[in-house]
Amino acid sequence: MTVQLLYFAWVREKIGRSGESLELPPGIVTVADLVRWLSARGPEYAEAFARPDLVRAALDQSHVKPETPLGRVREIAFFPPVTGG
Amino acid sequence: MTVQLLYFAWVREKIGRSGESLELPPGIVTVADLVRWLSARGPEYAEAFARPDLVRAALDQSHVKPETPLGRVREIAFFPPVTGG
Amino acid sequence: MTIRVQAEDFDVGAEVRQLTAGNTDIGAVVTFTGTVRGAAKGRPIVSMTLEHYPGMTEAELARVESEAHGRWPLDATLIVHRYGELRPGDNIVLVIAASRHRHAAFEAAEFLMDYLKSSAPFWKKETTADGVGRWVDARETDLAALARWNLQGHSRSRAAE
Amino acid sequence: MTIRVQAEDFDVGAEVRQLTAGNTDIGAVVTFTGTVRGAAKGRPIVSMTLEHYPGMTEAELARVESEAHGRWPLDATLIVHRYGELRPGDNIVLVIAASRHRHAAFEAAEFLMDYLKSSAPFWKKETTADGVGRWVDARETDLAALARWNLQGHSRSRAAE
Repeated sequence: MTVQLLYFAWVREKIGRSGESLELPPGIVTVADLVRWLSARGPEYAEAFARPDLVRAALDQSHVKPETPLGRVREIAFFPPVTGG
Repeated sequence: MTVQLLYFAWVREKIGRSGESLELPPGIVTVADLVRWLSARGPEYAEAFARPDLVRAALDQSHVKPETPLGRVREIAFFPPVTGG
Repeated sequence: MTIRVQAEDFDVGAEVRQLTAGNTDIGAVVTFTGTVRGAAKGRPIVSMTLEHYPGMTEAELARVESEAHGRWPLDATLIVHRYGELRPGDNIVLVIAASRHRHAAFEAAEFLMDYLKSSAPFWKKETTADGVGRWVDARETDLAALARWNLQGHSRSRAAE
Repeated sequence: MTIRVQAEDFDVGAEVRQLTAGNTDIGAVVTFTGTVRGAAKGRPIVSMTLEHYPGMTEAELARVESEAHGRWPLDATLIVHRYGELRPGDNIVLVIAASRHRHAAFEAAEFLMDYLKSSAPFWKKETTADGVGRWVDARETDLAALARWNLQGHSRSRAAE
Protein backbone atom coordinates (compact mmCIF):
# COMPACT_ATOMS: atom_id res chain seq x y z
CA MET A 1 0.00 0.00 0.00
CA THR A 2 1.35 3.43 -0.95
CA VAL A 3 0.58 6.30 1.41
CA GLN A 4 1.38 9.98 1.53
CA LEU A 5 3.10 10.91 4.80
CA LEU A 6 3.14 14.48 6.10
CA TYR A 7 5.23 15.88 8.97
CA PHE A 8 4.67 19.16 10.79
CA ALA A 9 6.50 21.43 13.25
CA TRP A 10 9.36 19.73 15.13
CA VAL A 11 8.43 16.31 13.73
CA ARG A 12 9.11 17.79 10.28
CA GLU A 13 12.35 19.40 11.50
CA LYS A 14 13.69 16.22 13.11
CA ILE A 15 12.86 14.01 10.11
CA GLY A 16 14.23 16.69 7.80
CA ARG A 17 11.41 16.75 5.29
CA SER A 18 7.80 17.88 5.17
CA GLY A 19 6.49 14.70 3.61
CA GLU A 20 7.14 11.65 1.48
CA SER A 21 5.33 8.92 -0.40
CA LEU A 22 6.07 5.47 1.04
CA GLU A 23 5.13 1.89 0.19
CA LEU A 24 4.11 0.18 3.42
CA PRO A 25 4.98 -3.51 3.88
CA PRO A 26 2.24 -5.96 4.92
CA GLY A 27 1.68 -6.33 8.65
CA ILE A 28 1.33 -2.66 9.41
CA VAL A 29 -2.23 -2.49 10.68
CA THR A 30 -2.46 0.42 13.11
CA VAL A 31 -0.97 3.88 13.52
CA ALA A 32 1.25 2.50 16.30
CA ASP A 33 2.54 -0.21 13.92
CA LEU A 34 3.46 2.50 11.42
CA VAL A 35 5.26 4.57 14.09
CA ARG A 36 7.37 1.53 15.07
CA TRP A 37 8.22 0.79 11.42
CA LEU A 38 9.14 4.41 10.68
CA SER A 39 11.30 4.63 13.85
CA ALA A 40 13.46 1.81 12.47
CA ARG A 41 14.08 3.60 9.15
CA GLY A 42 16.91 5.79 10.47
CA PRO A 43 18.15 7.94 13.33
CA GLU A 44 16.17 11.00 12.19
CA TYR A 45 12.93 9.00 12.43
CA ALA A 46 14.02 7.38 15.70
CA GLU A 47 14.55 10.83 17.17
CA ALA A 48 11.26 12.23 15.87
CA PHE A 49 9.33 9.35 17.43
CA ALA A 50 11.53 8.95 20.53
CA ARG A 51 8.67 10.20 22.70
CA PRO A 52 5.63 8.71 20.95
CA ASP A 53 3.37 10.23 23.63
CA LEU A 54 4.33 13.64 22.21
CA VAL A 55 3.43 12.82 18.61
CA ARG A 56 -0.13 13.02 17.35
CA ALA A 57 -1.46 11.47 14.14
CA ALA A 58 -4.18 12.20 11.61
CA LEU A 59 -5.59 9.83 8.98
CA ASP A 60 -6.95 11.63 5.94
CA GLN A 61 -7.06 14.84 7.99
CA SER A 62 -8.87 13.47 11.04
CA HIS A 63 -7.30 13.09 14.49
CA VAL A 64 -6.79 9.42 15.41
CA LYS A 65 -5.45 7.32 18.27
CA PRO A 66 -2.42 5.00 18.09
CA GLU A 67 -4.62 1.91 17.99
CA THR A 68 -6.64 3.18 15.03
CA PRO A 69 -6.32 0.86 11.99
CA LEU A 70 -4.90 2.53 8.89
CA GLY A 71 -7.57 0.99 6.69
CA ARG A 72 -7.55 2.33 3.13
CA VAL A 73 -6.01 5.65 4.15
CA ARG A 74 -4.29 7.86 1.58
CA GLU A 75 -2.76 10.63 3.74
CA ILE A 76 -1.14 10.15 7.15
CA ALA A 77 0.20 13.10 9.15
CA PHE A 78 2.41 13.19 12.26
CA PHE A 79 2.78 16.30 14.39
CA PRO A 80 3.24 17.59 17.96
CA PRO A 81 0.23 18.51 20.12
CA VAL A 82 -1.34 21.53 18.48
CA THR A 83 -0.66 25.02 19.86
CA GLY A 84 -2.83 27.36 17.80
CA GLY A 85 -5.37 29.91 18.97
CA MET B 1 -34.76 69.47 55.43
CA THR B 2 -34.78 70.39 51.73
CA VAL B 3 -33.93 67.63 49.27
CA GLN B 4 -33.69 67.37 45.51
CA LEU B 5 -35.94 64.59 44.22
CA LEU B 6 -35.37 62.99 40.79
CA TYR B 7 -37.73 60.65 38.92
CA PHE B 8 -36.83 58.42 35.97
CA ALA B 9 -38.59 56.33 33.31
CA TRP B 10 -42.22 55.47 34.16
CA VAL B 11 -41.90 56.90 37.67
CA ARG B 12 -41.15 60.24 35.97
CA GLU B 13 -44.03 59.77 33.53
CA LYS B 14 -46.57 58.90 36.22
CA ILE B 15 -45.58 61.77 38.51
CA GLY B 16 -45.47 64.07 35.51
CA ARG B 17 -42.13 65.73 36.22
CA SER B 18 -38.47 64.76 36.17
CA GLY B 19 -37.68 66.23 39.57
CA GLU B 20 -38.51 68.76 42.24
CA SER B 21 -37.08 70.37 45.33
CA LEU B 22 -39.11 69.55 48.44
CA GLU B 23 -39.00 70.50 52.12
CA LEU B 24 -39.43 67.28 54.11
CA PRO B 25 -41.37 67.47 57.41
CA PRO B 26 -39.84 66.00 60.59
CA GLY B 27 -40.47 62.30 61.18
CA ILE B 28 -39.36 61.09 57.78
CA VAL B 29 -36.41 58.90 58.69
CA THR B 30 -36.09 56.22 56.03
CA VAL B 31 -36.61 55.87 52.28
CA ALA B 32 -39.84 53.94 53.01
CA ASP B 33 -41.08 56.82 55.18
CA LEU B 34 -40.48 59.20 52.28
CA VAL B 35 -42.32 56.92 49.82
CA ARG B 36 -45.37 56.85 52.14
CA TRP B 37 -45.31 60.64 52.54
CA LEU B 38 -44.97 61.22 48.77
CA SER B 39 -47.80 58.75 48.00
CA ALA B 40 -50.15 60.92 50.04
CA ARG B 41 -49.29 64.09 48.10
CA GLY B 42 -51.65 63.34 45.19
CA PRO B 43 -53.03 60.70 42.84
CA GLU B 44 -50.04 60.94 40.45
CA TYR B 45 -47.67 60.07 43.33
CA ALA B 46 -50.03 57.38 44.61
CA GLU B 47 -50.00 55.76 41.20
CA ALA B 48 -46.22 55.99 40.78
CA PHE B 49 -45.68 54.28 44.14
CA ALA B 50 -48.71 51.93 43.95
CA ARG B 51 -46.34 48.95 43.62
CA PRO B 52 -43.45 49.99 45.90
CA ASP B 53 -41.71 46.67 45.15
CA LEU B 54 -41.25 47.93 41.58
CA VAL B 55 -39.65 51.24 42.57
CA ARG B 56 -35.95 51.49 43.36
CA ALA B 57 -34.24 54.36 45.18
CA ALA B 58 -30.82 55.99 45.22
CA LEU B 59 -29.45 58.38 47.83
CA ASP B 60 -26.83 60.74 46.45
CA GLN B 61 -26.43 58.43 43.45
CA SER B 62 -25.99 55.15 45.36
CA HIS B 63 -28.52 52.31 45.34
CA VAL B 64 -30.26 51.92 48.72
CA LYS B 65 -32.89 49.76 50.39
CA PRO B 66 -36.28 50.99 51.72
CA GLU B 67 -35.08 50.81 55.30
CA THR B 68 -32.02 52.98 54.64
CA PRO B 69 -32.10 56.20 56.70
CA LEU B 70 -32.07 59.39 54.63
CA GLY B 71 -29.40 60.96 56.84
CA ARG B 72 -28.05 64.24 55.47
CA VAL B 73 -28.82 63.33 51.87
CA ARG B 74 -29.06 66.01 49.20
CA GLU B 75 -30.33 64.08 46.15
CA ILE B 76 -32.92 61.29 46.21
CA ALA B 77 -33.89 59.41 43.04
CA PHE B 78 -36.79 57.02 42.39
CA PHE B 79 -36.89 54.77 39.33
CA PRO B 80 -37.98 51.34 38.04
CA PRO B 81 -35.58 48.38 38.06
CA VAL B 82 -32.81 49.22 35.61
CA THR B 83 -32.89 47.73 32.09
CA GLY B 84 -29.67 48.88 30.42
CA GLY B 85 -26.98 46.82 28.73
CA MET C 1 -9.97 51.50 32.97
CA THR C 2 -12.23 53.73 30.93
CA ILE C 3 -15.97 54.33 30.88
CA ARG C 4 -17.97 56.48 28.50
CA VAL C 5 -21.67 57.36 28.39
CA GLN C 6 -22.53 58.86 25.02
CA ALA C 7 -25.21 59.36 22.39
CA GLU C 8 -22.77 58.62 19.53
CA ASP C 9 -22.13 55.21 18.00
CA PHE C 10 -18.83 53.36 18.55
CA ASP C 11 -16.57 51.16 16.41
CA VAL C 12 -15.50 47.91 18.06
CA GLY C 13 -12.29 47.59 16.05
CA ALA C 14 -11.16 51.15 16.72
CA GLU C 15 -11.91 50.81 20.44
CA VAL C 16 -9.91 47.57 20.68
CA ARG C 17 -6.95 49.12 18.87
CA GLN C 18 -6.97 52.20 21.06
CA LEU C 19 -7.32 50.20 24.28
CA THR C 20 -4.53 47.73 23.54
CA ALA C 21 -2.09 49.94 21.58
CA GLY C 22 1.48 49.53 22.73
CA ASN C 23 0.74 46.82 25.30
CA THR C 24 2.27 43.52 24.14
CA ASP C 25 1.62 41.84 27.50
CA ILE C 26 -1.98 41.39 26.43
CA GLY C 27 -2.69 38.10 24.71
CA ALA C 28 -6.48 37.95 24.92
CA VAL C 29 -9.16 40.54 24.16
CA VAL C 30 -12.86 39.80 24.64
CA THR C 31 -15.54 42.24 23.50
CA PHE C 32 -19.27 42.21 24.05
CA THR C 33 -21.56 44.35 21.90
CA GLY C 34 -25.25 44.64 22.72
CA THR C 35 -27.51 45.75 19.88
CA VAL C 36 -31.15 46.79 19.46
CA ARG C 37 -33.26 43.83 18.35
CA GLY C 38 -35.91 44.39 15.72
CA ALA C 39 -38.75 42.86 17.69
CA ALA C 40 -39.89 42.70 21.31
CA LYS C 41 -42.10 39.77 22.35
CA GLY C 42 -42.95 39.21 18.69
CA ARG C 43 -43.87 42.85 17.99
CA PRO C 44 -41.62 44.71 15.54
CA ILE C 45 -40.20 47.85 17.10
CA VAL C 46 -39.32 51.04 15.23
CA SER C 47 -37.10 52.60 17.89
CA MET C 48 -35.68 52.18 21.37
CA THR C 49 -35.08 55.14 23.66
CA LEU C 50 -32.52 54.85 26.43
CA GLU C 51 -32.99 57.13 29.42
CA HIS C 52 -30.28 57.35 32.06
CA TYR C 53 -29.33 59.09 35.30
CA PRO C 54 -26.36 61.34 34.50
CA GLY C 55 -23.74 61.25 37.21
CA MET C 56 -24.96 58.07 38.86
CA THR C 57 -24.53 56.18 35.59
CA GLU C 58 -20.83 57.04 35.40
CA ALA C 59 -20.38 56.29 39.12
CA GLU C 60 -22.00 52.84 38.80
CA LEU C 61 -20.09 51.89 35.66
CA ALA C 62 -16.82 52.89 37.35
CA ARG C 63 -17.76 50.76 40.37
CA VAL C 64 -18.56 47.79 38.12
CA GLU C 65 -15.26 48.17 36.31
CA SER C 66 -13.30 48.51 39.53
CA GLU C 67 -14.94 45.36 40.93
CA ALA C 68 -13.81 43.42 37.82
CA HIS C 69 -10.22 44.60 38.21
CA GLY C 70 -10.28 43.37 41.80
CA ARG C 71 -11.31 39.89 40.68
CA TRP C 72 -9.28 39.18 37.54
CA PRO C 73 -5.79 40.07 36.28
CA LEU C 74 -6.85 42.58 33.63
CA ASP C 75 -4.54 44.77 31.57
CA ALA C 76 -7.30 47.03 30.27
CA THR C 77 -11.07 47.39 30.29
CA LEU C 78 -13.56 49.65 28.56
CA ILE C 79 -17.28 50.22 29.00
CA VAL C 80 -19.18 52.38 26.50
CA HIS C 81 -22.95 52.78 26.93
CA ARG C 82 -25.16 54.83 24.62
CA TYR C 83 -28.31 56.78 25.47
CA GLY C 84 -30.96 58.52 23.39
CA GLU C 85 -33.06 57.21 20.52
CA LEU C 86 -31.74 54.11 18.75
CA ARG C 87 -32.98 51.99 15.83
CA PRO C 88 -33.06 48.21 15.34
CA GLY C 89 -29.54 46.95 14.67
CA ASP C 90 -27.92 49.93 16.41
CA ASN C 91 -25.21 49.40 19.01
CA ILE C 92 -26.25 49.93 22.65
CA VAL C 93 -23.33 48.87 24.78
CA LEU C 94 -19.70 47.80 24.39
CA VAL C 95 -17.60 46.03 26.99
CA ILE C 96 -13.95 45.11 26.43
CA ALA C 97 -11.72 43.07 28.74
CA ALA C 98 -8.04 42.55 27.89
CA SER C 99 -5.80 40.19 29.82
CA ARG C 100 -2.84 37.89 29.36
CA HIS C 101 -5.20 35.00 30.20
CA ARG C 102 -8.10 34.20 27.91
CA HIS C 103 -10.40 32.82 30.59
CA ALA C 104 -9.89 35.93 32.71
CA ALA C 105 -10.84 38.08 29.71
CA PHE C 106 -13.98 36.00 29.03
CA GLU C 107 -15.11 35.91 32.64
CA ALA C 108 -14.45 39.59 33.27
CA ALA C 109 -16.37 40.66 30.16
CA GLU C 110 -19.35 38.51 31.13
CA PHE C 111 -19.19 39.80 34.71
CA LEU C 112 -19.09 43.43 33.51
CA MET C 113 -22.23 42.84 31.45
CA ASP C 114 -24.14 40.93 34.16
CA TYR C 115 -23.27 43.53 36.76
CA LEU C 116 -23.94 46.66 34.70
CA LYS C 117 -27.29 45.30 33.53
CA SER C 118 -28.45 45.11 37.15
CA SER C 119 -26.85 48.25 38.53
CA ALA C 120 -26.26 50.96 35.91
CA PRO C 121 -29.25 53.36 35.89
CA PHE C 122 -30.49 52.99 32.31
CA TRP C 123 -34.09 52.39 31.22
CA LYS C 124 -35.23 51.20 27.80
CA LYS C 125 -38.48 52.24 26.15
CA GLU C 126 -39.49 50.41 22.97
CA THR C 127 -41.76 52.06 20.43
CA THR C 128 -43.78 49.85 18.11
CA ALA C 129 -45.11 50.74 14.65
CA ASP C 130 -48.43 51.93 16.15
CA GLY C 131 -46.49 54.68 17.95
CA VAL C 132 -47.01 53.15 21.39
CA GLY C 133 -44.01 53.21 23.70
CA ARG C 134 -43.53 50.52 26.34
CA TRP C 135 -40.95 50.50 29.13
CA VAL C 136 -38.96 47.26 29.06
CA ASP C 137 -39.42 45.10 32.17
CA ALA C 138 -36.38 44.06 34.17
CA ARG C 139 -35.77 40.40 33.57
CA GLU C 140 -35.54 37.82 36.31
CA THR C 141 -32.85 36.04 34.32
CA ASP C 142 -30.61 39.10 34.63
CA LEU C 143 -30.81 38.93 38.42
CA ALA C 144 -30.19 35.19 38.30
CA ALA C 145 -27.14 35.83 36.11
CA LEU C 146 -25.84 38.27 38.67
CA ALA C 147 -26.27 35.85 41.55
CA ARG C 148 -23.54 33.65 40.04
CA TRP C 149 -20.87 36.18 40.94
CA ASN C 150 -21.59 36.30 44.69
CA LEU C 151 -21.52 40.04 44.82
CA GLN C 152 -21.49 41.45 48.31
CA GLY C 153 -23.28 44.67 49.04
CA HIS C 154 -25.36 44.50 45.90
CA SER C 155 -28.45 43.55 47.88
CA ARG C 156 -28.53 47.28 48.66
CA SER C 157 -30.16 47.60 45.25
CA ARG C 158 -33.62 46.44 46.22
CA ALA C 159 -37.19 47.61 46.29
CA ALA C 160 -37.91 51.03 47.75
CA GLU C 161 -40.34 49.63 50.31
CA MET D 1 -20.97 30.01 9.70
CA THR D 2 -17.70 31.11 8.18
CA ILE D 3 -14.08 30.09 8.67
CA ARG D 4 -10.98 31.61 7.14
CA VAL D 5 -7.32 30.64 7.36
CA GLN D 6 -5.16 33.47 6.09
CA ALA D 7 -1.80 35.23 6.33
CA GLU D 8 -3.41 38.69 6.28
CA ASP D 9 -4.48 40.66 9.33
CA PHE D 10 -8.16 41.22 10.17
CA ASP D 11 -10.20 44.10 11.58
CA VAL D 12 -12.55 43.14 14.42
CA GLY D 13 -15.01 45.96 13.77
CA ALA D 14 -15.27 45.26 10.04
CA GLU D 15 -15.75 41.54 10.65
CA VAL D 16 -18.53 42.17 13.20
CA ARG D 17 -20.31 44.54 10.83
CA GLN D 18 -20.09 42.11 7.92
CA LEU D 19 -21.23 39.15 10.01
CA THR D 20 -24.26 40.87 11.56
CA ALA D 21 -25.34 43.17 8.69
CA GLY D 22 -29.07 43.05 8.08
CA ASN D 23 -29.85 40.68 10.94
CA THR D 24 -31.81 42.53 13.65
CA ASP D 25 -32.63 39.32 15.51
CA ILE D 26 -29.12 39.44 16.95
CA GLY D 27 -28.87 41.23 20.28
CA ALA D 28 -25.49 40.02 21.51
CA VAL D 29 -22.11 39.77 19.78
CA VAL D 30 -19.03 38.38 21.57
CA THR D 31 -15.59 38.51 19.99
CA PHE D 32 -12.31 36.98 21.10
CA THR D 33 -9.03 38.20 19.66
CA GLY D 34 -5.79 36.38 20.45
CA THR D 35 -2.60 38.38 19.97
CA VAL D 36 1.14 37.68 20.01
CA ARG D 37 2.60 38.48 23.42
CA GLY D 38 5.94 40.21 23.60
CA ALA D 39 7.58 37.71 25.91
CA ALA D 40 7.54 33.95 26.45
CA LYS D 41 8.48 32.67 29.92
CA GLY D 42 10.17 35.99 30.62
CA ARG D 43 12.21 36.04 27.39
CA PRO D 44 11.34 38.80 24.90
CA ILE D 45 10.44 37.36 21.51
CA VAL D 46 11.00 39.07 18.17
CA SER D 47 8.63 36.96 16.10
CA MET D 48 6.20 34.08 16.18
CA THR D 49 5.78 31.74 13.22
CA LEU D 50 2.55 29.82 12.83
CA GLU D 51 2.72 26.60 10.83
CA HIS D 52 -0.48 24.79 9.89
CA TYR D 53 -1.82 21.77 8.02
CA PRO D 54 -3.73 23.12 5.01
CA GLY D 55 -6.95 21.26 4.41
CA MET D 56 -7.16 19.65 7.83
CA THR D 57 -7.12 23.09 9.45
CA GLU D 58 -10.23 24.18 7.57
CA ALA D 59 -11.92 20.84 8.24
CA GLU D 60 -11.24 21.03 11.99
CA LEU D 61 -12.35 24.65 12.29
CA ALA D 62 -15.58 23.82 10.44
CA ARG D 63 -16.15 20.89 12.81
CA VAL D 64 -15.55 23.12 15.84
CA GLU D 65 -17.97 25.72 14.50
CA SER D 66 -20.61 23.12 13.67
CA GLU D 67 -20.35 21.67 17.19
CA ALA D 68 -21.00 25.14 18.67
CA HIS D 69 -24.10 25.61 16.52
CA GLY D 70 -25.40 22.28 17.79
CA ARG D 71 -25.05 23.44 21.40
CA TRP D 72 -26.20 27.07 21.41
CA PRO D 73 -28.83 29.12 19.54
CA LEU D 74 -26.41 31.11 17.38
CA ASP D 75 -27.36 33.49 14.59
CA ALA D 76 -23.84 33.76 13.19
CA THR D 77 -20.28 32.69 13.92
CA LEU D 78 -16.88 33.45 12.43
CA ILE D 79 -13.44 31.95 12.95
CA VAL D 80 -10.39 33.62 11.38
CA HIS D 81 -6.94 32.15 12.07
CA ARG D 82 -3.70 33.54 10.70
CA TYR D 83 -0.54 31.68 9.75
CA GLY D 84 2.97 32.77 8.80
CA GLU D 85 5.38 35.09 10.60
CA LEU D 86 3.85 37.46 13.15
CA ARG D 87 5.27 40.13 15.48
CA PRO D 88 4.47 40.98 19.11
CA GLY D 89 1.08 42.70 19.30
CA ASP D 90 -0.11 41.16 16.00
CA ASN D 91 -3.48 39.45 15.80
CA ILE D 92 -3.44 35.63 15.67
CA VAL D 93 -7.02 34.49 15.89
CA LEU D 94 -10.52 35.96 15.87
CA VAL D 95 -13.68 34.22 17.01
CA ILE D 96 -17.12 35.84 16.85
CA ALA D 97 -20.39 34.43 18.20
CA ALA D 98 -23.67 36.29 17.62
CA SER D 99 -26.92 35.28 19.28
CA ARG D 100 -30.12 36.75 20.63
CA HIS D 101 -28.98 35.61 24.10
CA ARG D 102 -25.88 37.09 25.63
CA HIS D 103 -24.91 34.05 27.68
CA ALA D 104 -25.14 31.84 24.60
CA ALA D 105 -22.82 34.25 22.75
CA PHE D 106 -20.30 34.26 25.63
CA GLU D 107 -20.33 30.51 26.12
CA ALA D 108 -20.14 29.71 22.42
CA ALA D 109 -17.17 32.07 21.88
CA GLU D 110 -15.29 30.55 24.81
CA PHE D 111 -16.13 27.04 23.60
CA LEU D 112 -14.91 27.84 20.08
CA MET D 113 -11.58 29.03 21.50
CA ASP D 114 -11.12 26.11 23.93
CA TYR D 115 -11.98 23.59 21.25
CA LEU D 116 -9.93 25.06 18.39
CA LYS D 117 -6.88 25.40 20.62
CA SER D 118 -6.93 21.65 21.21
CA SER D 119 -7.94 20.45 17.78
CA ALA D 120 -6.99 22.84 14.96
CA PRO D 121 -3.60 21.82 13.51
CA PHE D 122 -1.52 24.93 14.15
CA TRP D 123 1.94 25.06 15.72
CA LYS D 124 3.66 28.14 17.12
CA LYS D 125 7.39 28.74 17.02
CA GLU D 126 8.75 31.68 18.99
CA THR D 127 12.02 33.33 18.00
CA THR D 128 13.95 35.23 20.65
CA ALA D 129 16.41 38.10 20.10
CA ASP D 130 19.36 35.64 19.92
CA GLY D 131 17.78 34.15 16.78
CA VAL D 132 16.86 30.88 18.46
CA GLY D 133 13.44 29.46 17.60
CA ARG D 134 11.51 27.34 20.10
CA TRP D 135 8.33 25.38 19.44
CA VAL D 136 5.67 26.31 21.97
CA ASP D 137 4.62 23.44 24.25
CA ALA D 138 0.98 22.46 24.41
CA ARG D 139 -0.40 23.56 27.74
CA GLU D 140 -2.09 21.26 30.21
CA THR D 141 -4.45 24.11 31.10
CA ASP D 142 -5.78 24.08 27.55
CA LEU D 143 -6.74 20.43 27.85
CA ALA D 144 -8.28 21.09 31.25
CA ALA D 145 -10.29 23.95 29.73
CA LEU D 146 -11.56 21.60 27.07
CA ALA D 147 -12.63 18.97 29.59
CA ARG D 148 -15.31 21.36 30.88
CA TRP D 149 -17.32 20.97 27.70
CA ASN D 150 -17.71 17.17 27.89
CA LEU D 151 -16.80 16.68 24.28
CA GLN D 152 -17.48 13.23 23.00
CA GLY D 153 -15.22 11.71 20.41
CA HIS D 154 -12.46 14.16 21.12
CA SER D 155 -10.44 11.50 22.93
CA ARG D 156 -9.60 10.39 19.39
CA SER D 157 -7.03 13.16 19.47
CA ARG D 158 -4.46 11.40 21.61
CA ALA D 159 -0.87 10.25 21.51
CA ALA D 160 0.27 8.31 18.47
CA GLU D 161 1.38 5.36 20.59
